[in-house]
Amino acid sequence: MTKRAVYIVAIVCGLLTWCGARAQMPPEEGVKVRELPLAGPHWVFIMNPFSGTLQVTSVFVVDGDSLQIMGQMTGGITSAFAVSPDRKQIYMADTFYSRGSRGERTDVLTIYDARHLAPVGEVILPTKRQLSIPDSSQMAVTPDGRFVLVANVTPATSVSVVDMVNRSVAGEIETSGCAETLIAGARRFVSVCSDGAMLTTEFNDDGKVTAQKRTDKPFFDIEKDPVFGVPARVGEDAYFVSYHGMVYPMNFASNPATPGSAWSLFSDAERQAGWLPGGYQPLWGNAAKGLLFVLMHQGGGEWTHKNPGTEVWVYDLKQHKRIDRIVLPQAANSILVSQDNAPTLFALSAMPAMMQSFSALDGRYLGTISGLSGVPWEMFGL
Amino acid sequence: MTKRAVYIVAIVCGLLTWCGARAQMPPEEGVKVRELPLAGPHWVFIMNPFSGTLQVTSVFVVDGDSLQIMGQMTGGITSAFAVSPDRKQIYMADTFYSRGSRGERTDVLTIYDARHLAPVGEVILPTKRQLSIPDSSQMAVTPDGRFVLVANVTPATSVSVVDMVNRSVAGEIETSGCAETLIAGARRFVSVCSDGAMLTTEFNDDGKVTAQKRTDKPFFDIEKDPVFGVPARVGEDAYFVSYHGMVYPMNFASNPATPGSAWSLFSDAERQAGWLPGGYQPLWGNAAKGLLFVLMHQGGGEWTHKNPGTEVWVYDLKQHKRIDRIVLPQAANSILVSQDNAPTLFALSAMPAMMQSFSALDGRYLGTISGLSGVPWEMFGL
Amino acid sequence: MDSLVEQLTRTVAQRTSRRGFLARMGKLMLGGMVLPLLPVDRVMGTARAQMTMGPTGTGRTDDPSTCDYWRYCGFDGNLCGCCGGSHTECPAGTIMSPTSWVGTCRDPSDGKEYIIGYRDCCGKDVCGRCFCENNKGDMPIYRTQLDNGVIWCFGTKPSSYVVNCTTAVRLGLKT
Amino acid sequence: MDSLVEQLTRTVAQRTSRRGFLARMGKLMLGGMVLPLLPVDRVMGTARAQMTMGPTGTGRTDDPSTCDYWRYCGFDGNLCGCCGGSHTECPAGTIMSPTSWVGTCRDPSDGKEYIIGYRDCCGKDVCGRCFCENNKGDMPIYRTQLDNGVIWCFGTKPSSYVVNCTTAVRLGLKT
Repeated sequence: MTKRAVYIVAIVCGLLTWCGARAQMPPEEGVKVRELPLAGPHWVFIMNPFSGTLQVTSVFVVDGDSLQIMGQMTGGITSAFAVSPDRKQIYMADTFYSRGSRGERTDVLTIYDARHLAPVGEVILPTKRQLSIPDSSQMAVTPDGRFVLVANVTPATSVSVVDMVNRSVAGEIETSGCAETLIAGARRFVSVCSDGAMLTTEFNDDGKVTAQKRTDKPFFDIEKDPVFGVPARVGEDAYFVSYHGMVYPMNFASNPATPGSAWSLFSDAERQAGWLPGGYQPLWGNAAKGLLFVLMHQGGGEWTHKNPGTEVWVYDLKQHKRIDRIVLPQAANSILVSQDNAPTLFALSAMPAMMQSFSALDGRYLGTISGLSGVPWEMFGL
Repeated sequence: MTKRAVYIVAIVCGLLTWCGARAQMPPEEGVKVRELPLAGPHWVFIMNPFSGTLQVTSVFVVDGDSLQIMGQMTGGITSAFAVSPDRKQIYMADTFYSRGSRGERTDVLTIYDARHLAPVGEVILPTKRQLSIPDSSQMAVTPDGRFVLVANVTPATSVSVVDMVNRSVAGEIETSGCAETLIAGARRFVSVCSDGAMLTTEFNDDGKVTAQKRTDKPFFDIEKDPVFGVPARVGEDAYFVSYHGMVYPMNFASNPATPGSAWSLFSDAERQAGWLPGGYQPLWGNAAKGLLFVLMHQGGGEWTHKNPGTEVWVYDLKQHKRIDRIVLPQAANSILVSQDNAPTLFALSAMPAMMQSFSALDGRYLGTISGLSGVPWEMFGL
Repeated sequence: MDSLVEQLTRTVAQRTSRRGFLARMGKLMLGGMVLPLLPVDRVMGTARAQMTMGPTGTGRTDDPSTCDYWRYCGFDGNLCGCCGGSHTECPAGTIMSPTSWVGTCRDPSDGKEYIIGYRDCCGKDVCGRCFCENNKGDMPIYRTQLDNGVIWCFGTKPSSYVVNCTTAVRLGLKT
Repeated sequence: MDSLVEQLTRTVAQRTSRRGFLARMGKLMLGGMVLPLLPVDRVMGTARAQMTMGPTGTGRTDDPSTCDYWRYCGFDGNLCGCCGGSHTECPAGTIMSPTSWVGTCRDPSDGKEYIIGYRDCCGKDVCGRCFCENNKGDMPIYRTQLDNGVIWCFGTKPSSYVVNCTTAVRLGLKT
């Protein structure tokens, strides 16, 4: 044997030690990469857009039943997030710079295989993406999965229409004076306008506008009592909630959208006791049961609309009536409710970084996943 | 005035409010970008390579006298760091991926103007940079400022020689079996080898090796008592310290380097009391006074070489004698001593993230900067 | 886009005639730029609404190193004073944004309401020190110019939408 | 580089003749690859040195969910078991590194010393959960294969040097 042959390559030295020890050793272990089951109804995607850096958005995939981490996705600056209707793909719209915090900007829609959480494709986007605290108004998928809509703010507002069959940007739709891309039908999305009106846009498979109509008047009073940006969705109805606790239902089935009758979340006594809705993601609906969940805090007065909440109040949307108050063991910044018939309520806290789980129908505390790293901000569901 | 003209652009609405209020307003304030004075001898660069992300290395520039943040630099994956001899430029060797955590890799030497902390140029590097916990063995500048040496580990080891006049990579020098780029002269650098020997490489202005010599035997016993990777530098002498507290002086003026007599940091009693050197950056020298500073902890035994230290022991390098023990109010992970005649000792703690300051000569506590964000790991000085 | 923003800023700074400025704006818009537009009275009305909505529990001190400094009533970010700048200065090497979201805060020293511009210093990753989140006047994205959750680096040159820290400059008296 | 590493790994897994494997290695190296080379006895000697250096205060339990699990005696990183994998599985969508730094840890159940490979799962940013730093056998960069501060994603395919979490697989009995 040559001198060279008695040398080994350091990077496999462990394996070579194995060579020497082979006679007396147990089988060598390998490492494999996990594959996930199809996402269950209680899976939740926890987003950390601001965890020690503005350049990276991390998403934890959590099984809300076992309260275990299933995996993670890594995006760029304040990513947008959505799951395909068939749950087979996950989309993140990301912004990257060639030198991390500077250089050339690339906006890109990344397509993940949901079973592997691995990128399987991408579509380059116009470098116009809305870069702000992420929420579910920033990206949406049409019910047939054909198009992904990505909100742009430059600060002029528009929507990039991404054709997922051709994997290309089909078009860009202007929504001047209005923002958000709330999916409202096969080829229809809704935006909220700066004067409190609502804009409904219909488009075709070429990514071109076919109809765009505004409500003839505001559906809430933007001067006196603005609504949170993201409504609770229950079928074709969307329930906007104002900073002061008024509910403004909007039916998305028509163009323009049709306002329903406003009602208040609070009795006079509750209002006087200082209860207010608030958080980063303060409301969520459950369509199966027709329920509205609102994160509530007491005290602090005006402009506490992003304060963490200590309770979740549950409303019957037909009766406009509160049916439960769920006291949270730990104050939370965001809530989400699963869409199945046995819905789970998730309450996410940014600091300490943890997520509590409750039976949404009877308020029973089910458990907590703690030690989420970073500062988790939002949740996305299925 | 047309209807259009009574509308204003939202992005300057603040300024336009100014238009309306002009008659009764105080002067509008502007925002300017600060310019820094030339770096003083007590400036220190605090590096956070692992602050919630592996993709970003943040560097805080701190004035060690006022203990104020002067600014910040943002690098990529485990950046290397060095300051030009004239203090006018700062270099960071960075690694970026086109999609943040994946995609195409770019290694680049970024040149910052030290007065503005802004990038003024860059040199693309071979995508071979050493990616590991940063320290001062990974990048060095020749005394005349002409060349920057960047350590490569693929895991094969080599050094990229960057010509700062031509702003290009002049060459790549192999250091097979040896790592580190410790500058040792005008065109000379030193590496430590995997068998405990030392390799000295001389090169020319074309970035080519002119001489490369290895010590004929190890200068420490790698099996029984390995040395920390980065020595304390005092002029042409380098003082390596072993995990067990032996000092191995090496003179870099010759090729190969010349070993001095080893000596112990500890008396038998101290050794029995369980004192050991340790930390992420556990030793530093001061050439002006011929002193060696070592971060010490007590207890824990073998393989505690990265444990935080509770004291800094100060040695006279001529007499091989300890002359001071500085008890740290807060345990620290890394130390650095300035190179002037009135040197300051800095002690950096990763958690809580803070840096303490002491008079290096009499051990007097001078102050702390706390609330450093992230997990600060290393310091670089001038 | 960048040059438009800069031009607008310079124009505003140079003009003494409001009417002339607005006419110029109209011309720029006719030039094909699409920007979210609001009538002047809407902006002013919103500012009024903020004012009448009462105290927020913040914004009552005169110390710019604390989250309670009066100018920070609508602040969301890291104080530049903790990051190598000040409440009116960006740290060295950052890129000052020519744009900002705005708030209306009461100066305790004279009891008057001022329009405050929260101008981000961009181009370096988040400083992470002295994070403050007050939300007076904050609105969702549909009222973009009042949304403190937006990365307000529009118009930076060179362009970067990574924020290091945020300033709070006085743009004028609230009318 | 990538294909070499893969080839080596496959080769090791398939060969039963050590001599044959080493001969093949020699051929690969003659093929022009430059890798940091160490004599076998050096690696083994180092492993021996680690063994004689005594207990470290960690590595004494049989619970892979804690930093004290015996295999983690030389661990530095985030436990994959907290990140969607396990101590022998990478989380979904990460890229398993074919290379690793190594340590020598004692299994409390049989009292024997095993060579442990700490294989990083790469391609996603750091998980951040269950960070453990034990340092038995850790050496600086001049002993690369024992340096737990190195990002051990050499040979990943597709290549990425961002680490999500780290596993700890038993490579063999320490001889």
